[in-house]
Amino acid sequence: MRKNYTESTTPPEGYDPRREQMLDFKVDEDLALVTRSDDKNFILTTVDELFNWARLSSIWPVTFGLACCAIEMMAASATRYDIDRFGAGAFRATPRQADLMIVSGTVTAKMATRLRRIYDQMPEPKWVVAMGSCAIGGGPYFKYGYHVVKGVDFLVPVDVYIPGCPPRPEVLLDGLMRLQDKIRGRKGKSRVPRWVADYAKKIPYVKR
Amino acid sequence: MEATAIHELLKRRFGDDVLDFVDGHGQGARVAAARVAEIAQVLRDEDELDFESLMCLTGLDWDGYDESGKGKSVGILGYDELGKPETSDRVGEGELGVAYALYSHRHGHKFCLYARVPRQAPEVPSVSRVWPTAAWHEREAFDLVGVRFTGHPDLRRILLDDDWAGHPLRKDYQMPGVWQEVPLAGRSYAESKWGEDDVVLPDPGGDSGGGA
Amino acid sequence: MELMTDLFGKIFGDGLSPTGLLIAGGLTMALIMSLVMALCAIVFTWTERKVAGFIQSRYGPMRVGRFHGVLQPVADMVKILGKEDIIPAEADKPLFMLAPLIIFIGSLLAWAAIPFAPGFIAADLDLGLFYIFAVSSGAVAGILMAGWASNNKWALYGAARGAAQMVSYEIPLALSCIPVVMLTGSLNMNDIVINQQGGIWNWYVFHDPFLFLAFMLYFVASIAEVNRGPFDMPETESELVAGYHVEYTGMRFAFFFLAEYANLFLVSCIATAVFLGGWHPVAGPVVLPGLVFVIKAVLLVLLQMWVRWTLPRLRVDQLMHTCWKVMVPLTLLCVLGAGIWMMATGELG
Amino acid sequence: MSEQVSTHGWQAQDEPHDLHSELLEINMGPQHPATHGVLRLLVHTDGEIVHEVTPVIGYLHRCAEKIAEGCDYRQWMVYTDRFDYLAPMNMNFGYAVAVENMLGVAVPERAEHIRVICAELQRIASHLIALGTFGLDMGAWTPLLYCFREREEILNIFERLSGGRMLYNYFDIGGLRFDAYDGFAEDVLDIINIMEQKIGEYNTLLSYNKIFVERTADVGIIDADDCYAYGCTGPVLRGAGVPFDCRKDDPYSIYDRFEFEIPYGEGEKGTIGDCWDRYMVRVREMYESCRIVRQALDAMPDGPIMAEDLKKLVKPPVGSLYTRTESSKGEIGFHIFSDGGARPFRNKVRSPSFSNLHVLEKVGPGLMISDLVATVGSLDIVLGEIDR
Repeated sequence: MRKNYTESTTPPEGYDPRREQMLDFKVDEDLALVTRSDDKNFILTTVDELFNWARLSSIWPVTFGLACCAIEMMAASATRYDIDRFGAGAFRATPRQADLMIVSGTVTAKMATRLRRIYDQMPEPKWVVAMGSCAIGGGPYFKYGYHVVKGVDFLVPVDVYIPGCPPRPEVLLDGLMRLQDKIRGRKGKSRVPRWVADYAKKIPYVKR
Repeated sequence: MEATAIHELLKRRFGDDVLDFVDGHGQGARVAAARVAEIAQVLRDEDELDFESLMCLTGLDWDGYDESGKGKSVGILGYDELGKPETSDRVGEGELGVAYALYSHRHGHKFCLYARVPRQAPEVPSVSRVWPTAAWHEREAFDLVGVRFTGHPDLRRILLDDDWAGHPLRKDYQMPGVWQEVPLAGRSYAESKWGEDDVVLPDPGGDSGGGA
Repeated sequence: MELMTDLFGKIFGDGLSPTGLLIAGGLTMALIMSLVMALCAIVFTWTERKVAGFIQSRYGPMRVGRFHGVLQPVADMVKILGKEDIIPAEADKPLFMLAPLIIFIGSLLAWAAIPFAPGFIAADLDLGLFYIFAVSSGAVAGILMAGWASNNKWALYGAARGAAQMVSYEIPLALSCIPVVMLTGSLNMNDIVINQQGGIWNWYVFHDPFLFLAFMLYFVASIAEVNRGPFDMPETESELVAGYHVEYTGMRFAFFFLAEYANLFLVSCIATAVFLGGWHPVAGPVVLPGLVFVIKAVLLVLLQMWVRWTLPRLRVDQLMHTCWKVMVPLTLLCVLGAGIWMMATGELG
Repeated sequence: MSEQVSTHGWQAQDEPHDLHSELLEINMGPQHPATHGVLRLLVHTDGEIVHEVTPVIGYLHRCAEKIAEGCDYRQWMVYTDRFDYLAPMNMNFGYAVAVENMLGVAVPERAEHIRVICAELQRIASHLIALGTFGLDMGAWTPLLYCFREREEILNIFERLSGGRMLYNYFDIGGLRFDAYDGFAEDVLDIINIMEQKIGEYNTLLSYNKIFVERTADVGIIDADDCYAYGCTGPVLRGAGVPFDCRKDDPYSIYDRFEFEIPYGEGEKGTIGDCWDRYMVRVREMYESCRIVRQALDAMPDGPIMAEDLKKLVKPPVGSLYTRTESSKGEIGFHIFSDGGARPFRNKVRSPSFSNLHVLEKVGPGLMISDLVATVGSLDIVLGEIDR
């Protein structure tokens, strides 16, 4: 077992040492791109663009924690990750004042109707982020989960899926930025840098 | 007090209603289900026993249990790869059971009670008047296994909704496909609505648990 | 307002009748005041998040508008403008729609009597201080209406708590200003400020120990009056979800939001004018009076934010206990003490 | 309260007969900031006073016990993580010990020490969240974020250790999945040193804050008899003045080798068993955990981390065993029924929060709404393990 561990963490050939830098927000070129495109929105060409800019800059999530992922959602809003930097830190306890529902955890049959109601109570325009494997498709509770809804998109329309069990706060922030892209009206491509995709392919499949 | 001594003591008090001694891991006594509440009362109130704490109450379904110890017990039904409920014609048989794990803070000894009831009339006297904590544990056992506790102050389902059909921890339980218009069946990857555009790939720098 | 009428008089000469001058001046002043109010609300929402971030060792808004998220409140406001406006089906519609306006107008009216600079006051009323307290207490009606009309139990709880709290805290709030009125012999805000000229030791807060205590009491009561932590009973997020405005969306919620921050600034402005020497600087001649006034008020606002993000919240009975059994007797003591002090030092009459 | 309508003749004539007051029925949750997840409290109130409170649970019932019957013993470890997602290491520990007890496997020394270190660090991390969210229930935002700040440092270690940031699946039956990395001991020591300072900071900011003490002292008193009757364990039981801790009174793993105190409520600010006592027990436990970690680090030997003679597919002998360990919330017990096969016949999880929440029915009536929130916060429940 120890052997597997060393195998899977030793960087494969072609590992890019820039990775460490890329994880630092200050030098992250992708993030710089996003901020620079915000500058462009200063020159307001249309009212639409103004509203889109306002919406993507001030996404207030509803305080809606379901399960494990809720802790990571809290962590994302807490000191180290600070989702407030993107203007999305004003967690509203009442759905009436929120724009975004982060479905952070397993949706059960008993909770489904309540979730739907909270969604209905939110005013338009509203967005839904499915955070974590459970909210995407039942996750580890797929096979015998008699009480688990296999994906929150059975219940409400989902804008961004964030995989992970639970997803790291960084990934939640990334998901938020993809949502911003979507609001901005961009073709929301999953903008994972090429070197990351290459690196991911080289991770050896460990069979137990 | 040793578990065997406790068994002896109970045997003296209740005669044939206390069955054999269970040795090995969870030391305790098999008892007749009908007298569980009285036995519990004695276990709590007797000064040399003084089990003031019910650690755990388990309801379980002995359907298809492999008595020989080869691990050939009956399998359970789930959802298949496409998320559709598996079905089977097998009808559940065998008994239901309740197990009580007790602990005495004063004496520091442990004891277990095991009771079995027939599947057709799974009735066990409630011990929630002896240990109030049993109220919720019994509701859970009723909810998931379907053991009915007589004399329970408020025997409702606790984890599942009141109008749920069936008791999920029975071995012959078939997974529901839908409940009150809430879809519970899954779907295959091909059916899913996940557009390529919307899926956010995680950063492989941090592999948190499982995930995609 | 005199400033404005004078200004218009100079511009138009004899072209406008005195009534016309009065109307033009009044309207301009009202416009300026509304702008100040909206602006301070916008600035303080940003400040609040940055202060909270600073206290909690994080950044707060950083991305919207390049430098430290300065455009964050603008984005918030524009977004709220574009939100769907929901009126719950079971709600009492007229009251539901009226409530935010009452709260908003209540705090807007009070601004009329705040002296920002010599002559720069919308309405130089002889009963200025009295007027401010009278008008701003109208917010209670708004909160009650909002809570009742929402037809929501949490909102009702928030409203009941808010009404009890605000009505109660009006008393120490007003009483703590009485010593100042006794000293000045006037309720006119301008007079009160002018009486404090000549350096920091002439400010009423340092006049005598009783006035210092009165200022402290005023500060505490003012936090309670604007429903902010640790006295945020009407909206207690962890108990009542969002309190009286739990059902409000979009622009109607924004009115509550704006009114909260406008009130925050308002009570700080009153404290500045009444206790902290208004536009008079710490020492030396009066320069940039408006700026000095605003700086003092903003410092008080920051202090309130500091308190909010540091302290836990009181329970509702403890809140009332604090008011009726601690603060009201203490303010009465201040009135008595200040009177005795005046007699002893010969300031009386 | 309808019976309060007066029966005096003159009054009965003056007042309309239908004038009466009712209890207000409010639903706290499932989406409510104070319920720590998807708990629903059905509260009947008379004004601010709570007359009756009924916890309604099951909104996070994830069928883990059913899943246990469908997968083998090792596979189920993943689901134990997700019971108490604030203290997954403790959950792993409990399950691993339970199965090892059934198998009769001896775990290597090094693995035991790393396990204890992880469990105690996790206890600190979990208590940090308990402190922070309790503060949040009281209206103090800032302590929560401070607690999260320190928690992240602990999670850093776990991440390097196991690869997971929050849910680790790190313990395995018979040992650990991975060995500790180089420099593990130094990292842990750093954290311990930081933590011992920071706890003082929390005490200044929150524990001895006048308002906080006013809000929590003499509120929501749960005495020892209630705890026994309702099966409360962990900080709730210890807060009631009973120094009971499975680590000491029913030792498992190698806890009997370490010196540590069991903090218990002494009614320092109010009555024994009030919210403040329960809170303070957690604060003091963090110190004790630091002590244990120091001792475990000193004694940590080299060697293997997995039991040698263990097959990949473990098959405990026929029988049943209830094993309990001390998680951060209290006594986590696994009652495992084995038929000698590779899959458990029945795994029952006795979760501490389940019983701790039950006592709310007893202590709830008579409290004010704010006190109810405080009491729920001081119980430190996690819905993942209540509903499983």
